[in-house]
This record gives sequence, C-alpha cells and structure tokens, in this order.
Amino acid sequence: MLQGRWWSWGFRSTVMLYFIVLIIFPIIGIYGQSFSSGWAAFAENLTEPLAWKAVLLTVKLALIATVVNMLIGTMSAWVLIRYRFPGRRLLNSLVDLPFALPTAVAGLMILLLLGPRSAVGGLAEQLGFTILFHQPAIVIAMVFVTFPFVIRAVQPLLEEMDSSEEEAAYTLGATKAATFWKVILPNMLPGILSGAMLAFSRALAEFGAVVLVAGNIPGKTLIASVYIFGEIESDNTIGATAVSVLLLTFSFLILWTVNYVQMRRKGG
Amino acid sequence: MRRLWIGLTVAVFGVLLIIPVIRIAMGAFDESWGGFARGLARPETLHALYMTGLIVVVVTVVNTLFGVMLSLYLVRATWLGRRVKQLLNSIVDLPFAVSPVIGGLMIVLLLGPETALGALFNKAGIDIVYALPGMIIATLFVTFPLIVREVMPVLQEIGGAQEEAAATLGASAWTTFWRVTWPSIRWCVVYGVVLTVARAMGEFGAVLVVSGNILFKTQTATTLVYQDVENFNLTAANSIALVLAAGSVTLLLLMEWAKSRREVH
Amino acid sequence: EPGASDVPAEARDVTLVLGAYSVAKDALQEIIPAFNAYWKRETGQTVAFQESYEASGTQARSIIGGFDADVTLLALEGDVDKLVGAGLVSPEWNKDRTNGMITRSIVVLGTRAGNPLGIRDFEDLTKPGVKVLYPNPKTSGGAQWDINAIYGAGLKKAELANGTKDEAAAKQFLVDVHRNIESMDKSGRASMAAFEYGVGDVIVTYENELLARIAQGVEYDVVVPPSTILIENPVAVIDRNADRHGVRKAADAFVEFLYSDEAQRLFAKHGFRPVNEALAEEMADRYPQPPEMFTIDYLGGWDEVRNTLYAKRGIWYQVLAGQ
Amino acid sequence: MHIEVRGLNKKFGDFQAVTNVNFEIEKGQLIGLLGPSGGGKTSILRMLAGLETVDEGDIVFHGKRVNDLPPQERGIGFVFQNYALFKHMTVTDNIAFGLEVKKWSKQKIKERVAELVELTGLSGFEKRYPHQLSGGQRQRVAFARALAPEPQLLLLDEPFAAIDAKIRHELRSWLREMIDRLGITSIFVTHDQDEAIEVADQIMIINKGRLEQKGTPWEIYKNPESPFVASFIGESTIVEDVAALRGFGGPDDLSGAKALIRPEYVEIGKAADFELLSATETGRVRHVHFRGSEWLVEVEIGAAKLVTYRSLEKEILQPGDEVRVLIHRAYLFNDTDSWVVENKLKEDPMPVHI
Amino acid sequence: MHIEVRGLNKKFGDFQAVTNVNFEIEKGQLIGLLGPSGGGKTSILRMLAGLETVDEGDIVFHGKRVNDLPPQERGIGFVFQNYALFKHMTVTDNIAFGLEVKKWSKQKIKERVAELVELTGLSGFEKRYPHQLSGGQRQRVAFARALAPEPQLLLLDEPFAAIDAKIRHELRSWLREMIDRLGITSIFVTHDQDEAIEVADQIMIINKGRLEQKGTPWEIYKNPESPFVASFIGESTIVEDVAALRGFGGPDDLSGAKALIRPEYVEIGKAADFELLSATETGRVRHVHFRGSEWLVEVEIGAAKLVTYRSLEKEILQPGDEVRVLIHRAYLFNDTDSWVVENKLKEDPMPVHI
Ligand SMILES: Nc1ncnc2c1ncn2[C@@H]1O[C@H](COP(=O)(O)OP(=O)(O)OP(=O)(O)O)[C@@H](O)[C@H]1O
Ligand SMILES: Nc1ncnc2c1ncn2[C@@H]1O[C@H](COP(=O)(O)OP(=O)(O)OP(=O)(O)O)[C@@H](O)[C@H]1O
Ligand SMILES: [Mg+2]
Ligand SMILES: [Mg+2]
Ligand SMILES: O=S(=O)([O-])[O-]
Repeated sequence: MLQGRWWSWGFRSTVMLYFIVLIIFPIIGIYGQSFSSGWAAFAENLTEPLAWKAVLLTVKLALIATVVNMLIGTMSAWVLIRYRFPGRRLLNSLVDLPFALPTAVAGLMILLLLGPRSAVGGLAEQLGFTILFHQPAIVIAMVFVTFPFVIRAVQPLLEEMDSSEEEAAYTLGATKAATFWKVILPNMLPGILSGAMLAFSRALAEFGAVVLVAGNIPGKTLIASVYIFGEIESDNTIGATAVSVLLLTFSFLILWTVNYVQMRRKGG
Repeated sequence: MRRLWIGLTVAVFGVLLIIPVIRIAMGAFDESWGGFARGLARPETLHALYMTGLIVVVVTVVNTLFGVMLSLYLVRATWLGRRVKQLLNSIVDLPFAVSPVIGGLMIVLLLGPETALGALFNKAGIDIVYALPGMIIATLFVTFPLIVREVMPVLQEIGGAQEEAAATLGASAWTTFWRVTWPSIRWCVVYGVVLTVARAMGEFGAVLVVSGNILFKTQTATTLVYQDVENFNLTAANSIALVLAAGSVTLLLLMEWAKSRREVH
Repeated sequence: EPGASDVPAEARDVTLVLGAYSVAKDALQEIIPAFNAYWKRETGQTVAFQESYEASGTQARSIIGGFDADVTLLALEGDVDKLVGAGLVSPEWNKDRTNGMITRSIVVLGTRAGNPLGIRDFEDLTKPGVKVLYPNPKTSGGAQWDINAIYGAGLKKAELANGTKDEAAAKQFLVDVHRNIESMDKSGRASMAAFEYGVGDVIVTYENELLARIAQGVEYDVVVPPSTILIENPVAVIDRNADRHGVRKAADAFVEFLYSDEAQRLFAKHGFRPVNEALAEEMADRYPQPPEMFTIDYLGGWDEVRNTLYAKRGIWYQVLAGQ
Repeated sequence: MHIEVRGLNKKFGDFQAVTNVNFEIEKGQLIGLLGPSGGGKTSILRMLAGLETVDEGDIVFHGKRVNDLPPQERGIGFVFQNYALFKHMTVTDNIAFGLEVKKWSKQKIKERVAELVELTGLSGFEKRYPHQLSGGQRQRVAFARALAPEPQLLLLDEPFAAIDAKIRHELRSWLREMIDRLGITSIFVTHDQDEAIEVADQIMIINKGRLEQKGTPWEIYKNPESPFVASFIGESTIVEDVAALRGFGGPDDLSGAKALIRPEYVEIGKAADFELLSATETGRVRHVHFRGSEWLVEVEIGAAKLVTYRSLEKEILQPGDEVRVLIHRAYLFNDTDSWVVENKLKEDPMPVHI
Repeated sequence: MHIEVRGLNKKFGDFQAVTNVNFEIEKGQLIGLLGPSGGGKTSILRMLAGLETVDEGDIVFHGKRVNDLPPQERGIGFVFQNYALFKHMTVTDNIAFGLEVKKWSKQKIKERVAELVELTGLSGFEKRYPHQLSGGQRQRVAFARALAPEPQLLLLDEPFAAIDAKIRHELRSWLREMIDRLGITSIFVTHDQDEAIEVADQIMIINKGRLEQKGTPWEIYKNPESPFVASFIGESTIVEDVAALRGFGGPDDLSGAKALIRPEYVEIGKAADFELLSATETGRVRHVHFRGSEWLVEVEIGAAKLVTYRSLEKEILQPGDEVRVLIHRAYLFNDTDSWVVENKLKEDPMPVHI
C-alpha cells in the first residue's frame, strides 16, 4: 500500500520533471535570451518595422490557414468516420502524409505543382495573379503542413461519441443539419479547437516548407520564422528570440483563453 | 448530401495529398527504376535513414510514455489544482509555436559545450549538441504536444465513471489504467504515435540547427533530402521522400487493418 | 588523448572534420579523395573525413556553437572573422600569400537560354517587368556578394558619370533593382533552384554556380556585367579544435593541398577561378575579365561594408524598409 | 395520433428481440408497456420512434405507413432510458432545444421552459450542465425536454425510474392532464406494475419479445390470459397441490393444475371474524413485515405458503400465532389452460371458465 | 464493517450538497438511504466510497479514519446509478474484473461468475457487450459486478431502479441472505419508499443535504420527527382546518396547525359497519382508482379531501356515493412542533406528544 504511494509519487515527479526540463526550460530559455540585454534592446528589436510586419503577416496567414483547416479538417474527419465508401481506408492512411514528408519536399512539391511552368500556375498567371512566391503559396504551404491536426483530433471524438444524444435530437424534430450544428458539432468542438490550436501554432512557426515557396520580401512575403532565421544567421540572437517571444506569448494567450473558456463551460 | 460531402473530401485529399504524392513518385522514377535505386543505395542515404529510424524509435517511445501519463494527469489528477492544470494545458502546445529553428538554437545555447550543463556532459564524454542526443532532444521537444493533444479530448469525453468503478472493485491505478482506460484511449494513442513518428521523420529545422548536418554522422533523411534539393539531385530527394511517405502510409494502413480486425468481435 | 605520445604520429589514422559552405560541396568531394591519395603516399597515414555542408553563416554559427570542425571553407571573409572573434581561429589566419583565400569567382547575371529580354548589365535589371532573383543577404553569404556587386556597379556608374563615388546614386540604383525582386531565398543554392524551376527572368549569382549548371547540361546564358565584383572565398584551420584533436598536421597539410595545382584545377572544373596566378593565366580564356571589375576594397573592405551597407539601419535596411 | 402496429419483428444479429407484435392505440390514450427486463420494450419504442429499423411488419400513424420516415418527421417526443441529455448544454438549453428547432419565438420559448422547469421541480438548476445534476434531476430534464414541443406521440422509456414518489405523482398527473387536454397519445415503458396500473388507460404486457396481453389494468387483473400475466401482475404465491386447500378439492379434475393465489384472495382473522367458519382452515403465522401502510403476513397451511395483507388498525399478529384462513378464490392453470375457481364452501361451486 | 460518519459536509462550487451528516451503522446491517431527488444521497455514498473528497467531517470504518484512503483500499463494492459498466468488456469480463484484480484462481472466478449470472437472470447473455443489453440487464450486470468480490461494505445507488418486480425480489432476498451470511454492511439508495421499508433494517431519510431521521421503518412511520418525514413516508393528504373534522375540534389550541392524514387512518363504509357511529361523519366519493390489489378511494368531507384504501372483496363504490367516514388519527404540525392526535370521540382525548 505504501509502496503504491511511492510508485505514484515517483511517476508524478518523473512526468513533471520531464515536462519541466524538456518543455518549460527551453521556453524559459527563449524568454531569457530575448531579455538578456535588457528591456530596451528587446523593445527595439520588436519596434523594428520589418519585424512586426513579418509577425502581422504571419499571424494573418496562419489564421487563414487555420480556418481553412478547421473547415476541411472537420469535413474530412466527419466523412472518414461516418460514411463508408470505397477508398476510405486509403484516404484515412494518407492523412498524416504532410508530416512524414520532409518540409523541404513539401515546399518543393508546391514549387513544382504551382510554379509558373505548371498548369495551375500558368492559369493563375493568365488570370492576373501569381501563386508562387506570393501570399497564396504561403497559405497553401501552411494548410498542407498542418492538414492532419484537426482531422486527427476530431476523429477519436466522433468514434467515442454516444449516439443517443443524436437520436434525442432527431426525436425532438431536429433535421440532420440542425442536429449536426447543435449537437454533433459542439461535441466535436473540443477536438476541432485543440486541432486548430495546434495547426495555428504550427503554422505560425513553420519554416521549411514556407521558406521555399515564399518570396521572403520584407513587408510583403516575409514571414516571421524566415525573419527569425535571418536574424540568427546575422548573429542577432536577441532580435530572433524577441520575435519568437512575441509569437510564443501570443500563442500562449490564445491557448490559455481557449482552455479557460472550455474549462469554464464544463465548470470543472 | 452524403455524396456531396464524400466528393468534396475526396477532392480535398486529391488536391492536397494524392497529386503531390504522385508528383513525388514521378520525380523518384524520373530516371526510371535505376535512378530510384541509385538514390537510395548511396551510403549516405542508408546512413541517414538509419539515423532517422533511430531518432524516430527513441522519440516515439519516450514521448508516448510521458505523453500518455501527462494527459492522464492533466485530465484526472486531483493533486493538480484547476489553475495549474489550465496553465500546463496551455504550455503543452507551445513547442509547436516555437519556430523549430529557435527550438534548436535554444538547445545549442542551453546544452552547447560552452554552457555549464554541456561542459558537465562533455567531461563525462557525452556530446549533446552536434550529436545524436541533441537531435533526439530537439525532436522530443518538437513532437511533444502530439500525443497529449490526441489523448486528452478522448479522456475528457469518456469521463471517469468506468475508472471509478474499477477503483471500487479494488483495482490498483496500474490495473485500472491497463484494463479500463487503455482500451478506450488506445486508438487515439495510436493516432498520436503515428503523428509522432511522422513528425519525427519529417522534422527539419530543429534537427538542422542541432545536428550540424555532418555526413555519415548526424545527417538525417530530411536534412539529406534538403541537401539533395539544393544540389539539384531531385531524383534522390524524391526517392527518399517517397520512402518516408511510404513508411508512414504503411504504418497507417497497418493500423487501419488492425483496427478493422478488432471491430469484428 | 592518453597514450598519444607513445605511438608515432604517422602511424595513427586521423579524422578531419570539415565544415564548408554549401556551394563548395561538389568540388570538395572530388578534392578530398585526391588529398587522401596524396597524403597516404606522403606519410602512410589515412585521413578519414567528416564533412558538413551548410550555408556559410550557418556553418560559422555552428562552429562557434560547438561544432568540432578542424578546417572550414566559408563564403565570406566576414564569417571567418566571426570565428576569430570567438577565439577559435588565430587572427593571423590570412597572413599568407592569398590572404587566406582559396577560390575566386565573380558575380554574374544568369538568364534563360537565348537571353530573351536582352539583359546586358545590372542597369537592365531596373527595367519594369523584369523579374529578378537574388538570395537574402541576412542568411546567405552569396547574396552579400550579389548586393555588393550591384551597389558597387552603381558607385562605378556614378564615378564614371561625375567622378565621385556618389553613395546616394548607388543606393538609388539598388532601390531600382530591388523594386523588381521576385524572391529572396535563404541561400544561393535555393535561389538557383527556384530559378531552375521557372521562377524569374534573371538571377544574380556566382559565376561558378551558373557554369556548374551549364556543365550539367542546363541551358542558361551567362551575362558578365561590365562592372562587377571579384568574389574571394577563404579557408582556415580552426586552431583550437585542430589542436585539441591533435590533427594540426593533417589540417595544415589539407589547407596547403587546396592551394596546389591539383586542387585548384579541380576547383576550376566546378567553375571556380583559381587563386594561383599561373593557373589563372593559363585559364584566362575560360573566364572573361569584366572591364570594370572591382574588389571588396573598392567598397572599402569588409569592415566598411558591414558598417555602411549591412549595418543595423544601414543602406540595405533602408532599401528594404523603403526609406 | 392513432397508431397501428402489424406483425412487428426485430432481430439483433440472430437474437430475436421482438416477435410478431400487433396492436392498435386510439388517439389520446396513455398506454403502459409493462414487462420483465430484456423483454423488448425499449426495442418496440425505438422502432416506433424510427430510431431502429423494422425488420418485418408495418408501423402506421394516422393511417399512414411510417416505416421509412426518419424520426424527425414522425412528430414524436422520446424520453430515453439513459436520459441522453445534451452534455454541452445547460438545463434550459436542453429543454429549449426542440422549441428552437421548431422556430418558436424567444419569448414563447422562455415561458415554456420556465413552466416546465417549475413543473419538474428544477428551479434553481437552470444554468447547470447535466454532469452537475443528480440522477433524478437528469431524468426530469429528459422528461421536460421531450414534453416541451407538445409532440403528437409521446414515447417514454422508464420516465419515472429515478424520481421519488412525490415528484413522480406531480409529473404523472400533469402528464395525464396534458394528454387529456391536447389529445396526445402516449406510450410509457415501466418495469413497475403499480405504476402501470395506476397511470395507464391500457396496459400491454411484453415478455420475451411477444405481446402477451393488452387491456385495461382491471381487465388484465381480472382475466389474465396466461399464467405469465397472472403471476406478473399483482403479488402471488403458487400452491402446487390445490386439492389440499379447503374449499378447492372435490369432483373437478385438478390433476396437473397449480394454483396462483394473491394476497387479496386470502383473509385471516380469529374464528369470530368469519361468518362462514366452515370455509376457513387453520394456519400458522410465519412472518410479519411492515409494508408502509399495512402488514404483510405470511401464513402456512400444511405445506402451502400464502401471503396476505393486514390493516395496521387491527391487532398485531406475532409469528407462531394460530389464525383462521379463508381463501376466497384461486387462479388455476396447467400447461394448456387457465381458469379461476371460487371457494366452493363459500359460494356457488360453478367454476368460471375464461 | 462498522461505520461511523461525523459532521460530513460537501460543497460543489458554492452549492451545499451535504450538510453536517452524522450517523453510525452496525456491522451487517442493511441501510436504506431514502429521500427526494437531488437530496444528496449519491454524494454521501460517493464520499463513503472515496470517489469524492470530503470537505469536512470524518468517515470511520472499523474505528479507523479513512478520509484519505483511496477507493481501492477501502474494501467496498459500489453499484453506480448509471451503471458505469466497462464498455469494451463482455458481461462475463465485467463481473470477473474485481475477482481477477484480487487474483482469484481461474476456476473459482468461473464458478463465481456463473453463479452470479444465474442469479441475475443473465444466462445466455454472457458474451454480450454492454451496448447490446437492455437497461435492466445493464443494471443487473452492475449489481453482479459489485457483489462478486464479496466486499465488506456494499454501496448501492438505486440498484433496483430498472429491474422488474420479480427479479428485484430475487435479488433482494439473495442480497439479504448474503448480508446475513457474510456480515456485509450495506447501504442502498432508493427513491422508492416501499422498497426501503421492505428491505432495509434501518432507513435514513435525506433531504436537502441533511439527515432528517434514522431508524427502523416502523419507528419512522410511527414517530416521524419532522413534517417532511411524515409526508415523505406513506401516502397522505393535508387538511388545513383540522377543527372542522369530527372528533378533532374542541378545547385544544389548534390555531396554525395543519393535519396530515394517511389513508390507513381513514375508514369508510355504511353506517352498519361502525360500532361508534357518533365518531363518523358523512362524506362523498369523488374518485375510485384500481390499485393492483385494492381500490384507492378519494372522499370529500366539506372542504377537506381524504384518501383511503378499500378491499377488492368489498362492495364496489361509485363516484357520488355517500359514505360514512371515520378518521382514527391525525398527525398535526405547525411551524415549530408536531404531534399525533387520536379521534377524541373514539377514544381517550389525551394527545400523544412526541
Ligand atoms: N458536480 C456537481 N456540481 C454541482 N452540483 C452537483 C454536482 N453533483 C451533484 N450536484 C448537486 O448536488 C445535489 C445532490 O446530488 P446527489 O447526486 O447527491 O443527489 P441524489 O440524492 O443522489 O439525487 P437522485 O435521487 O436524483 O439521484 C443535487 O442538487 C445536485 O444537483
Ligand atoms: N444492439 C443489440 N444487440 C444485441 N442484442 C440487443 C441489442 N439491443 C437490445 N438487445 C437485446 O434485445 C432484448 C430486448 O431489449 P430491450 O432493450 O428492448 O429490453 P427492455 O424490455 O427495454 O428491457 P429493460 O426493461 O431491461 O430496459 C434484450 O435481451 C437485449 O439484450
Ligand atoms: Mg429498456
Ligand atoms: Mg443519485
Ligand atoms: O551558401 S551561400 O552562403 O553562398 O548562400
């Protein structure tokens, strides 16, 4: 009995220690670095127009990519769990592909498929806009690399869901659509949100795929992670970590708010 | 309606996943089978794949273990206050919000040979950065949220009633976990594992920074692919990418198969 | 290492760790076997190499961060200066016959086959509708050479027109070119790749990069602007690492070997210009000499360039920020 | 809503859950589905609601076959056995759901919800989520949610199982009243015979997937059509050897027949209490239990055990006391037939065949 | 197991669910927790089981304070109100779980499971998963699962709510027997007073988080300590103006007091049926309901409404019939006090103060 206590105490401490050492330390490290030369240097690096323009652009594009992913991700998760059709298993197995592909390859793919020499790129060019090296390409790259998150977070929820809530809605006269919106969707919501959070964070920080397909022109197509990379390479660690800290804090606030709201709703 | 949704989904998959894979496959077999085989049979490819495999295995095992435990604590533990849980819950996702490049840089700055910790390890004859341990730590950091995020919502969804029942029947925490909790979360753990494997396989930025990309030492499949792309060796790059993609798809197909076998009781 | 003194140095096999900038990879991978054969012949010792190829800045940072390289080839003198600053390389490193430089090249313009837009000079890059590629000088050493070349060409133009090195005019020239930028990739190689996949009309890059691609059978036109910059890439032994690993001798020998005719010819095979005057003479017909070619000294040397062009609120920053 | 069900069958795998069920329900009636656990009550209800496909047979509402109509077009309300509340909605939102779907005005919804919250005794809990409620509170929410849109047909699966007597009474009478006022047809499942008898216009007894009998409580009590029904309704003890009981032996062929004797068929007391003393015999009290409003007394007559009730106002009996026992009546059955026999010494000895 | 609970308190947020509950239970007793929905019964049970933390107060098993002991070390069995079956296990596996945890031998587990399956009438369902069972079947599995390891303390949250009378009877008597045989202490929650009265050795009435009264069913019936208990146990009607009833007016100060009158306090019949005709008054039958084994008759005397039972053997009354009514006794209460008054015309006019 006492032994059991020791075990559980040991487990708890190990897990917490791991969490602190692996996750919290480096994050504190980033904050520490960014303030290592004092507040003034930090502020100066952030008030730098190239920096905050890059951050704004990144946030904007990451938001768009997240919304796109919430839509197609929820739809795909739904279709893959609720409908039976030939090829379903194959599609389901393809979901995680964007993760398995080195991001450099993902970038290359987009380059080859949407570049000026490709059919799509050519068509877009004729319609008067360019995809590659402009904002659409960044969004596409972000959507691609974050594609699995929402799907994988929603699927288990749909599988675990108790069908009687749905039946109750039907007996109350709700159409399939109404049932979906009012009963099923709220049940999927934790998954959608947690998937979207991950997707958003990842999109904010994505580097490999984007760097290849974005023009990286400051103010126009330079996103934060590429800016950060530039600062690191030009030996401005403080500038790099300062922008990182900004994105991190922003992410953290969003995550915290979402968690807070969800916990509030559950009252527990 | 049903048709419409299926159609749309297939279209999304087609555009976003299938066409790119076909493009990769075509790229890999640009110079027919020979080019593909050459790209893979190079000693640096084999070594890089070996490194990637090693990292994937270690990272997946460690993160699965800790990820599942942390999710349990974050959902069920009473010894953690509500606020603490909320805070930890929000921190879990942060590694994703950290640009992998910065993540890698932090490891170099915290554990490099110049730092106190790094010097300590160095004395003991263990290199952390620009060596395997650093690469594993970087990948652990980057993939940490995946399993936690997969498991937590399901734990919340199934609720604690079954676990309480087991406890009243005298089952220890350990038994309760394996006999009652695990069967319910097993598939999302598997999903999380697959995501972790895939992400660990594909991680680039962080590994690049901590590995120094040394041929035959710390080069992984991904950094090799990147180098091949830069060196206009597209066939080799595509071949390796294809192998990685095939690896993850096979894993998932296996999982689907195992799952379908379990479904017919 | 324990027992190091018991065994004669020659008998022990050694490992040399080499950290080089990415563009040098193809050439080095031919030179290393040649060196191995040579060294075996000379001393009977086998040298195993551990190689890493990364963008010049990345490489320099890794080495400072603890990457155990014994010898490094970088794109810029400035990057070696960082190593000197970190106490890894002796400040005396460039006090040899070529000031520590091992290869040369020039900045040129690459166009699609047949030069459809009729590009002749940097001047033509300012024309509306011309899509220009060069990498990002923040991350790429190659890009700094490119920007230096454009800026220098602007200075030259002003100097020819009214006799003074008019910085304002040169800056304006840079602004005009930059207006047509399509993409600033993270490295010279990435920029080249984008060009190869169909992006842009003109790429500003190393001459050797283009020559190497052309040697591979890709069709580009190389346009040598009348006034452009001479690129020089340094090599250095990382003294601290080499001493610690006890491979000083092999490292010095390897660097020495790079200056040899044999190595220089291999470099030339991959499009570099030799630093060896005799060889340069011999290959003069392969490498056109731009009439108004200038060196980094024309811009005042690397220190000056760092302080004016790439300084925190410097000229390049103003170009980017549109000030 | 007038309902007709013809030849209903349902299998789960190869387990026959419902077998050839036929019935008809008039508009506005309140029907109790009564039967042992696992009998098929929930399955029948779910098929009526359209939540389970029908394997064979027709379900006809208002003369229209609805087998293929989805649940939301059947105009029903359903109270689930496990409540099936919307986890992510408060009590108010749960109850309002059906009304919002029907696009009632905000004001009307508010009033209706307030009325139902009041009725189900949930005042003060409007803002709670289901996991913050007790079992009975959840059941009441489920009840209110189903009633809110005033459906044409109300299907209730054990709606009172977790509710205490007091609220149950109120809900029942409110239900009764609403049914009468709006002409709603209702079917409710219960495992509790008292409840079925008390509330329902008609009772259907379901056992092993079959409809054993349908009729008013009084009919079913008086004329059970099978031994199962007889033993399921009311309390009773079974006596193997009927002939040994005073007043039931004699010329009739009772071979192979057993007797089912209900407490209310049995009267006990002192010799002075009976007019026809010759019809009584001597028994011995075995146990006396308090039963809330009366005593339950177990008496033994030879090998036969009988139970009967005794008013609290009467003298208290003790185990071991000797008493006179009068058996008014017995329900006899054998493998093929069943019939009621009156005590021959008490009245006319003609058996009443059913 | 001997159990003592002292000063138990529990809050959810700032909702006080359990307030200062104290009690003691002897080893081997069967206790019924009875009370209205939302009263706090489940909460008390969960605290005893260690599933909910105790805000204040002590729980003592066998003289040892167990507040901080985890559930698995308390040696309890728990039947959950919502069953909480293991979804991914068959019936057999569910029941065997607790035994496997205790490392019983394969053979013994098999026997024990077979016995419980038999007892709970689940034969033939051993291989089913919970989602393939009916509500009652699920509850029986939950019951069997909790009983299997023969725990020292058995906590049952509405264990019979979804089970029909017949199986309920069997389970109850088996439970009773097991409790007597093994000396298991048991506490079961029910909202059904009949059940509590029938089965329990002692009843605890829980209302609004407080323990209102604890005692044997007969004690609680005879001497309810509060109007709440009086009205919750047994059926009753409330009469506002007691003085108007024959036999209850007179010199006593009844101002502000109301009367609670149970059906069994009331007798109806023809004039000839009563010896003390002067103690009766005239009433009119309003309704007659069939109640399974008797009639429930509502009578009106002036403004007061009363209910009483009437044997099925007696002549059937019709609404509107005039009858003589004798009220034997009334339970009077005002804001501060409560007492029982006998009909003065019938017996000694001394009120019995409690
Ligand atoms: N998690 C919770 N959060 C807030 N309130 C709660 C929570 N759990 C229970 N309650 C409240 O505490 C009170 C007591 O609940 P409990 O479940 O103990 O009642 P109960 O006596 O078991 O009722 P029932 O017979 O309906 O099951 C109820 O009013 C309920 O709404
Ligand atoms: N999905 C299913 N698969 C297999 N058998 C099932 C399924 N659902 C129900 N059954 C079986 O069908 C029979 C009838 O079940 P049903 O739920 O209709 O019973 P019920 O009369 O409602 O019982 P209760 O009073 O216990 O709720 C039961 O024996 C049950 O085990
Ligand atoms: Mg049922
Ligand atoms: Mg309860
Ligand atoms: O490799 S570069 O630094 O020249 O881009």
